[in-house]
Amino acid sequence: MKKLINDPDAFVDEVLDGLLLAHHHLLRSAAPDNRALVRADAPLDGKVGIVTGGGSGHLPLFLGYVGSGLCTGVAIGNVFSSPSAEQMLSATQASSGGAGVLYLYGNYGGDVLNFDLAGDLADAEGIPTRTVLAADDVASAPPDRAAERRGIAGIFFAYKCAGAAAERGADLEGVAEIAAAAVANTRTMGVGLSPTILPAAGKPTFELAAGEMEIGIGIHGEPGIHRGALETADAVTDRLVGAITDDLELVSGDRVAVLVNGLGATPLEELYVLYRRAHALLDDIGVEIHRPYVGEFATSLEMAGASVSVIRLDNELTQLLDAPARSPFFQQ
Amino acid sequence: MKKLINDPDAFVDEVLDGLLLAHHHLLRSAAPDNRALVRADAPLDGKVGIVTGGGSGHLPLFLGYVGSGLCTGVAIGNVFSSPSAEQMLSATQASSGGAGVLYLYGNYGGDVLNFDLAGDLADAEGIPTRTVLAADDVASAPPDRAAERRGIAGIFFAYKCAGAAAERGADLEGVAEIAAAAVANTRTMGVGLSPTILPAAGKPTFELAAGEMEIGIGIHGEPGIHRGALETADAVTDRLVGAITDDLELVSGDRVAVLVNGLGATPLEELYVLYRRAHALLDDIGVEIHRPYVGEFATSLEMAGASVSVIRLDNELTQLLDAPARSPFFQQ
Amino acid sequence: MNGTELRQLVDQALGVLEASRDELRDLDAAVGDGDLGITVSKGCAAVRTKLAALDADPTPGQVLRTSGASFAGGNPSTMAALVGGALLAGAKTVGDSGELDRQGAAAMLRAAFDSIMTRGKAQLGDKTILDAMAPTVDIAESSDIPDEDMLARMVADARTAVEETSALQSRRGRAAWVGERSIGHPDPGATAYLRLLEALFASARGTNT
Amino acid sequence: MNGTELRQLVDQALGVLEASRDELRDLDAAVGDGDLGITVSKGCAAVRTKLAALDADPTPGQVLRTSGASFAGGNPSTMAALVGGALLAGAKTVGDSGELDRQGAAAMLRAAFDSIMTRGKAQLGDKTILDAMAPTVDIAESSDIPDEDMLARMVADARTAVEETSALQSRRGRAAWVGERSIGHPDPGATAYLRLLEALFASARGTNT
Ligand SMILES: Nc1ncnc2c1ncn2[C@@H]1O[C@H](COP(=O)(O)OP(=O)(O)O)[C@@H](O)[C@H]1O
Ligand SMILES: Nc1ncnc2c1ncn2[C@@H]1O[C@H](COP(=O)(O)OP(=O)(O)O)[C@@H](O)[C@H]1O
Ligand SMILES: [Mg+2]
Ligand SMILES: [Mg+2]
Ligand SMILES: [Mg+2]
Ligand SMILES: [Mg+2]
Repeated sequence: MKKLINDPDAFVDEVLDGLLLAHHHLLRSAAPDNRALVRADAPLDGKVGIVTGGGSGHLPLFLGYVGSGLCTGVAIGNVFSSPSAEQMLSATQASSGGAGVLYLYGNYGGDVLNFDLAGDLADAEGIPTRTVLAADDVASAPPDRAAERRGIAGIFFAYKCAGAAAERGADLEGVAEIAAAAVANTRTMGVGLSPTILPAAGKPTFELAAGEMEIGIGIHGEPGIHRGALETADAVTDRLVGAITDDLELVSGDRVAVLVNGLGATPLEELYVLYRRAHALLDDIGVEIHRPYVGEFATSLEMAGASVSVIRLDNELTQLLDAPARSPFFQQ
Repeated sequence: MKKLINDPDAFVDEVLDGLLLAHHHLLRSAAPDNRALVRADAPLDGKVGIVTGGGSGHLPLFLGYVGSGLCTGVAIGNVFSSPSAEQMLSATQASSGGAGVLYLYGNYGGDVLNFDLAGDLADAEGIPTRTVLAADDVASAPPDRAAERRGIAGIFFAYKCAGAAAERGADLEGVAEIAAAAVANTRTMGVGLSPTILPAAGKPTFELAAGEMEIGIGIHGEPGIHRGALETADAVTDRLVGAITDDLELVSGDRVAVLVNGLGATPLEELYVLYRRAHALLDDIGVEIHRPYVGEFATSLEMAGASVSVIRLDNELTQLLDAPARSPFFQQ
Repeated sequence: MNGTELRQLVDQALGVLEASRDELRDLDAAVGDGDLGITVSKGCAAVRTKLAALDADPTPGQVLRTSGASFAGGNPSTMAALVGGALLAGAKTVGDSGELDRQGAAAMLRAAFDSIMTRGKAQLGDKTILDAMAPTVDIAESSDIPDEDMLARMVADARTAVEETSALQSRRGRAAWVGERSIGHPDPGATAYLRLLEALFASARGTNT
Repeated sequence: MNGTELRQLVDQALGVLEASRDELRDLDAAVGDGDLGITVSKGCAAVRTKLAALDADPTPGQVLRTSGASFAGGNPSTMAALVGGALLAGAKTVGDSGELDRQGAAAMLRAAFDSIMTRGKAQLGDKTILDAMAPTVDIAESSDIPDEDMLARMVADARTAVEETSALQSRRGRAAWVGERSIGHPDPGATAYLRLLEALFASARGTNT
C-alpha cells in the first residue's frame, strides 16, 4: 500500500489538522471533532447558507468548495463514508445566517439518510432547510431513472452557481432553484484505469486488470457500463462526451462549460489531451464552450482515470459561473 | 501502461494543443511548433522578461508558472527532455520587452547546455540575458557541492519572487539578484513511492519494490540517498524536514514559507498529513511559517510521492512572495 | 428481560458480531463500496463503549436508544443510519418500561422494520436488509412459536432469506448501480442482520446455561 | 571523400545506429533518466531527413553542419546538445573544402572533442563520452596508422575504453547524482559513441566492397 499515512484510523483527522493549520485564514472548525468546517467569516448575516458534505478521499471535494462565492459549510465523513447527522447539524448551525440553509450534496444513500435526519434536527431548531442532490453521473442510471443517478464531479457547477446566487443575496427558494437548474443541466461520465485502496481496508475496492479500463466508473470505484481493453485518449473521450451530449440533447448554438477532471493519479498532461478532444467534439456540433476547467476537482484517492462534465448554460447560469469565488482549493 | 494518451510521440504536442485551446486568454504560442509559450500580453514594454523551460511531464512545472507576477515565457521539451536552444530563443524573443531576459530554470545538464547556447544566440540579437539556476534538492549533492544540486519543486519560490520583482519594474540585475536570493534560501527534499513510466518508452524509469520508498528521489526518478521500507508519514516528514532545516541552518526566529508538493499520484489528503507534521516540526524549533502551499506544484507524471520545500524569507522576499500572481495553474 | 440483562446480551452479541467484519467488507466490496465491515466493527465498538458508560440499572428503552444513537454515529453510512434510526424507533415503542417481554420485543422489531422501510423507501424484494428482517418480524409476532424457540427460528428463516437474496437484483443503495451484476451475490446488509441474530442467539444460549 | 559520399556514409551508419536505441535506453535508465535511446533514435531520424533534403553535391562541411544542427534539435538533451555542438565545431574546421581527407577528419574530430570538453566542463575520467573519444582522436591523428586501418583501430580502442568506464564513478550529468551506484555500469554516452563508430565501420566496409 503506497500511502504516506500514519495510523489509518486517524487519517481523516490528521488531514483536517493539517488543513486547519494551513488554511486558518479561510476555514474554521465548527465542531469539537473538526468534522464540520465553515468559511472563516460564517455565518453571513441575512444570507442563505449552503452546506455540503460527504465522505473523505475526494479532495478538493467536498470541503474544498467552502469559501466565498461557494458553499458556507461542510460535514466531513471518513474515507468514502457519510458524515453523521450530528456533524451535518453542526455545519448547519454554523452556516445559518438567518435566511435558511441549502443542503447541496451528491446522491448517495448514506448521505441522503443522514442529511434528511440533520434537516429534521435543524428544523426543530428553527433553521429551515432545502435539499438539492447532484445526480450528474450519466452512467449510473438510464434517463428514465435519472433521479437515481450518483453525484460526481459535475457538482462543482452547482456549487459555483448556487454559491454565487447566495453571495448576491438570493433567498432560500432562489438559491435552491439555481442549484436545481445547475444540476438539471449537468452531465458527467468518467473512466477508471486503476482501483482505489481504502487506508483502513488496505485492499483495492475492486479489481481492474492491467490494460483494462472501466467506462462510467463512480468516484468510489462503483462499476460503470463498459469494461474492456484500454483505448486511446481520443476514443475514450468520444465515449464520454458522446454519452453526455446525447443525454443532455445538446444542439448547435448551445453554450456550455466543460470540466475535465482527474481522479487522482492521472497526470494533468493527460487531462489536456482529453480536453483537446472534448473541445473538438463540441466544436464540431456547433456548441460554444464558454469556460473550460481542467484539473483535479473531485478525486478518488489514487485512482487513475478522469471524467468529463458538461453544463448547459443560460444567461443566468453563465453570470453565476463567471462570478468570483475563493477557497483554499479553488479561485476564480 | 495505464495512460490516457494517443500516439506517444504526439503526446506533448497534443497536451499543448489542449492547453492553448483552454487558456488562450492567458497564454499564447511563440513558435510554430508551440514549444515556446508566453503570457498573452508579452512582451511587457520596458520590463525584464523571465524565461524558464525544461522537459514535459512535470505540470504545472514549467509552463504553469507563465503569467502575471510570474515568468514571461517558457520553452517546452519532450517528456523529461530539454527543449532545444532554438525553442528557447523563440521564448526569449517573445518575452523581451527591451530590459533583458532572465533565464530561470532547474540545474540539469541538457537544459544548461541548451540555455547557454540560446543565450549566445539572444546576445547576437541584442537581447542581454542572465542565468539563475534552481538547485534546491538537498539530496542530490552535499553542501560543499551545492552548485551541482538538481532543481526541483522549490523553484516555485524563485518564480514567485523574481516574477514579482520583474512585475514591479526591477532591472535585469535586480531580478537576477532576487532569483538568486530565493534559490540560495530554498531547500527541497522528496520521497518517491512508485516509479514513472515515460509515454514513449512504455517502461518504468526505475524499479521500486512494493512497500519500498526512495528518500531524496529526483523528479525524473533519479535515485536519492536512502532506499528502504516505507515508513509512516510522520517518520518520512521528519527525514525530509530534518535534512532541510539542517542544510538551511534554520534557527528560532527565522521566517519561512513551506511547500508540500505532490509528485503526481499521491492524494492531496496525504499531502496535508505531511504538512501537519512539517508545521509541528518547524513550530517546535521556533520557526515562523509565513505562508504554506500544499498541492501539486512540480510533478513527475504518475509517480507516487511528495516533496517538502522551505524558503527562508527576509522582508523583501516576504513582500515579493505575498504579491499577486496569476497563471492558468496558480493564482494568489 | 430487564435493562441490565439486555445490555449484557447486546454487549456480548456485538463482541461476537465484530468477527464478521472481513466477511461483510468483502460482500459489500463485491456489489458496493466495501465499507460495511467498517460500519459494523466501528458501530459495534461505539455501542459497547456507550453501553458501558450508562448508569447502573438502565431501562431496556435506554439501552436501545443508546445503541441506536451510537451505532448511527460510529461509522456513518446507509446501514448505520438505517439501523441507528430503526433502533431509535424501536426504543420509542418500549418507552420507559423496566422489562422487555416477548410482546414488547415483537413490537420493537416491527417498528424497526417499518422505520427502515419508510426512510429507505425500499420494498420487499429490493434486495436489502428488509428481506432478511421480514420473516423474523413475523416469527416474533407469531403466538404459535414459543419464546424459547424464537431466536433459533429467526436465525433459520433469516438464513434462508439471505440465501434467497442472491438470486435478486439490487434495487436500492450502491448495489443498485451494479445492476444485473449484483445477481449471484447475497445482500451484505441482509447478511449483517443474519450475523447479528446468530450472535444474539449464541450469546443468549451462553447466558442462559 | 566528397560531400555526397560522406552524406551516404552518414545516412547508412545512422540507419544502423538506430538499432542501438533500446540498449542505450536501458544503459541510461540504469544510471540516468533513460532518454538516451530516444535522443539517438530521434537524432538519427532528424539528421537523415535533413541530409536527404540537402541540394545535390553538398560539401562535407555542409553535411556536418546539417548533421549537427539537426541532431541537436531532434530530441534535445545533454547528449544532443554536446554532440550537435561538437559536429558544428567540427564543421568549422572543415570549412568550404570539397574533400574531407584523413588530416581533415582528424582535425574535425579533435575540434569535436574539444567542444564537448569545453561546453560540458568535463575531464577525462569523469565517465563521459570523452573517455571513449580520447583514444580515437589520437588514432586519427597518428600518422603511424594507415587510413584503411583507422576505423577498425578506433572501434577496438573505443570498445576497451567503454569497458573501462564501468569501473569509474560518474562525475558529470545525471549519472553523477547516482554517485557510487554508477560504478559497475558502462557510460551510456561513451557506449553511444562506440556504437556510432561500429556503424560507420560497418557502413564504410559495406560501401567499399
Ligand atoms: N434504501 C435502502 N433501504 C433499505 N436498505 C438499504 C437501502 N440502501 C441500502 N440498504 C442496505 O444497506 C446495505 C449496504 O449498507 P452500506 O454498506 O452501509 O451502504 P453504503 O456503503 O452505500 O453507505 C445493503 O446491503 C442493503 O441491505
Ligand atoms: N558535462 C558533461 N560533459 C561531457 N559529457 C557528458 C556530460 N554530461 C553528460 N555527458 C554524457 O552524456 C551522457 C548522457 O546523455 P543524456 O542521456 O542525453 O543526458 P541527459 O538525459 O541528462 O540529458 C552521459 O552518459 C555522458 O556520456
Ligand atoms: Mg493527485
Ligand atoms: Mg496528479
Ligand atoms: Mg457500503
Ligand atoms: Mg539521459
